[in-house]
Amino acid sequence: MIIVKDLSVERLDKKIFENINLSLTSGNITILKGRNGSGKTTLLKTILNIIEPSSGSIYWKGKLLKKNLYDFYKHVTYIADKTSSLTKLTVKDNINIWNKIFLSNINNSQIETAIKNLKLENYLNHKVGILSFGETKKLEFLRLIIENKKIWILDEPLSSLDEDSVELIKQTFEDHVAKEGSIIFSSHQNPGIYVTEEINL
Amino acid sequence: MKFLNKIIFFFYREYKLNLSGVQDILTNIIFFFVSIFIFIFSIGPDTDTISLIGVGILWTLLLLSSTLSLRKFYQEDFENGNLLIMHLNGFSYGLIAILKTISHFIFVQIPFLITIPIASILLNITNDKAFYLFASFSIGSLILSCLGSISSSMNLMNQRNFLLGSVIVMIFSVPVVIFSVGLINLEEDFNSLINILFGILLIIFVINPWASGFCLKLSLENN
Amino acid sequence: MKFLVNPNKFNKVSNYLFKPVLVLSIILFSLGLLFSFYLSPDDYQQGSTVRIMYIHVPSAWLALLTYAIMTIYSIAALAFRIPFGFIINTAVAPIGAVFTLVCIISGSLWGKPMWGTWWVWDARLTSVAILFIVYLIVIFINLSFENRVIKEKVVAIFILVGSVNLPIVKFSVDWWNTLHQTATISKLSKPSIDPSMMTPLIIMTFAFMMIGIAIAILRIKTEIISRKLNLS
Amino acid sequence: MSLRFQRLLLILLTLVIILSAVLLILYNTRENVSYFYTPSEIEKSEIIIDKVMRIGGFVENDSFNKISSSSFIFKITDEKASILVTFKGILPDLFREGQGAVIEGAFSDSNIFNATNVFAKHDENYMPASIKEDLKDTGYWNKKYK
Repeated sequence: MIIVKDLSVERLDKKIFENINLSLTSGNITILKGRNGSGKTTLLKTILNIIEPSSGSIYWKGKLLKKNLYDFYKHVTYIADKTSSLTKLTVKDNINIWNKIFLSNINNSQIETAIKNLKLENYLNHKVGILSFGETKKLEFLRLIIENKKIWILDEPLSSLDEDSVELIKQTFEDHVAKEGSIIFSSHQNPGIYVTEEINL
Repeated sequence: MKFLNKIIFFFYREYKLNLSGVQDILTNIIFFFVSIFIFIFSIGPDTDTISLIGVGILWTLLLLSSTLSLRKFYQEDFENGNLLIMHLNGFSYGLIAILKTISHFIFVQIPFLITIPIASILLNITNDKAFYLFASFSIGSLILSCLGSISSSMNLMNQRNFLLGSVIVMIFSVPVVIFSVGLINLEEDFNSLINILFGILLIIFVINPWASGFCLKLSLENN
Repeated sequence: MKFLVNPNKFNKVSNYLFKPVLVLSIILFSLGLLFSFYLSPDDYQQGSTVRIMYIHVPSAWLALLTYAIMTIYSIAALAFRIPFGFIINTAVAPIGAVFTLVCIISGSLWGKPMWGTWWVWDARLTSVAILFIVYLIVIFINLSFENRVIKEKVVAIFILVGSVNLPIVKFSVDWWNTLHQTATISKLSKPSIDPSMMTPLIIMTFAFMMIGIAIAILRIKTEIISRKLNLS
Repeated sequence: MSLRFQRLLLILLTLVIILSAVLLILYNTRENVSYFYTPSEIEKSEIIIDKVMRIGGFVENDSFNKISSSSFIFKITDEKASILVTFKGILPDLFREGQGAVIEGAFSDSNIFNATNVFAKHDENYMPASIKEDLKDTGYWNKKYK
């Protein structure tokens, strides 16, 4: 579905990466590997059309991504390396807001099982601000499930998670791929997750 | 229909956010009132002088106190990545700017509007003048929200000198203040002055999504 | 005319241009001072004070012209992706600010004896004061961002938003009643100034323009070099 | 509708709104944003005593009288109406009969304006002093150059 051709990005006349080729079809998991500062986040943001590439092009369903942007956005979720949940509100409020603003077509029981799976049910009435970093990270994954989109673009999803949670994420990935979804994620370590394509930056 | 729902839930989100941070808004209003007290005490007990310059004081203080909350305008949503997520969910940058401006107007400026009657009693402003002040500030505050949107989106990536944002708002609000205070002092030309304010509002309201949208895009791109 | 949009061409052309412009500006400026102080007559009403006009009017024109140039280059830079526009914006903003300051100071020096006051808040004077502050904000934005890419674009957007002030400055005296007199020289009508006073005015305008260009060339070249070295 | 077309439409809409707003503003500011009012405007409207305002016009010929060294009485006119003005203080250099002036003050009763400040308003004409003498001598001195 997504095809990236000869993508290069320059910022402040400094080359960040050059001639990246990648293609993502349904049921694929692609991993981006590289050191800190090798441009993993930049590449993900370029695929999302947030950053403009200096050369190269990205296609979505055979058309140029730029001309088909809002259709693309209907199918994509992005998780940044920071938490997007609102720290002043409770976990419940956050879930509620996501559920409404993303016009999610997921029903309540599905959300509840997801909450249980992520072991967040004890924190529902806590403010997000007092949760630990790992827990807010898990909350981010809840957003992923609520948004219920086909393509997941994840920036460092596995950092600062314990082994149980990583196991859980692996399970979530496999479920998603089984449902013809596709995933791109970046990681600076070896995650031990089955991937179909590996790109080294 | 789906689109409308999204917008309604955007405001629901803003409402929740502002409710949880209601002490910030109240602090703004307390700042406003405390500065009124200070003005009254620094001028002295002469009520005639106070009522003569009261309108000017009120406008200045309204302007200053509403620029206090500029820092919150986009900064939080920008830093925790919510702007980006909203954009990825089909809100174009310009639309985000418009919605944020309206929500700033509702949740930050309208509390000030409500307090104007009380403030005008404190400053010995006559009833009809207070009415004109109310009318002028209800348009003027929407203009201030638009200006605030532009200047705070410009200064998203400016870590060094955030006061610049307030200066930008204040220099462009000079004509707004001129016409608003004119409106309060020249009661007979009410219609034409309201029209002028309305014209300024129209211009800034249509420039806002372009300018703020561009700056939001720019900041997200370089974050 | 490619040197107006291409930094490399600009460098080459300005190498040829700089010395003639400098010499010309010195000649014109001394000629202009000579004319305005010795070879032009006293005004029938203002007497000797009219000579302030030979500083005031050119600097006012050039303050507006500089902002207009910045506006045009901002549009070019944002809409047509000509990065040279950003270089120009950064380089000429202080020049415009200085011209505006000279205009304001000389104006109030003239205003005290003639009008009877240093400063009034009429439409023309207020809008020029705003123009000066807008120039200052442009300079401050240039100083306070760390990321160059975002800085230059924010500056360009701000210049475009601030350009609404430009027609207000120019036409304020025609649209509204102001203490400031209306324009003496406009294209549509015969100028209401005597040729013997017009000459020093024109010479001074060109002298100011040449000084401005000479400084601008230096500043633009510095800006180009510092960008090449990634200093800013 | 493609994105590009939508964008173009939005730009056009923006420009139309801006244009109409500018026209709205200009139409309404024509009378309002005045640094001063002319005597005929004041004559038409109601005179409010003790309200501070500014009046601009010409000093009427043969109306200037010196009461004492720092107290003056004169008339401000725009050739349709004129207003009697009293002033205590120092007059600017350019102030003379037939010359434009802006005065600041308030009406002390319905026909006497008490000025607190007097500004001379200069017109856009510049002319050497010698030429004015020539013009006066030959009789070509017309009112346009007042």
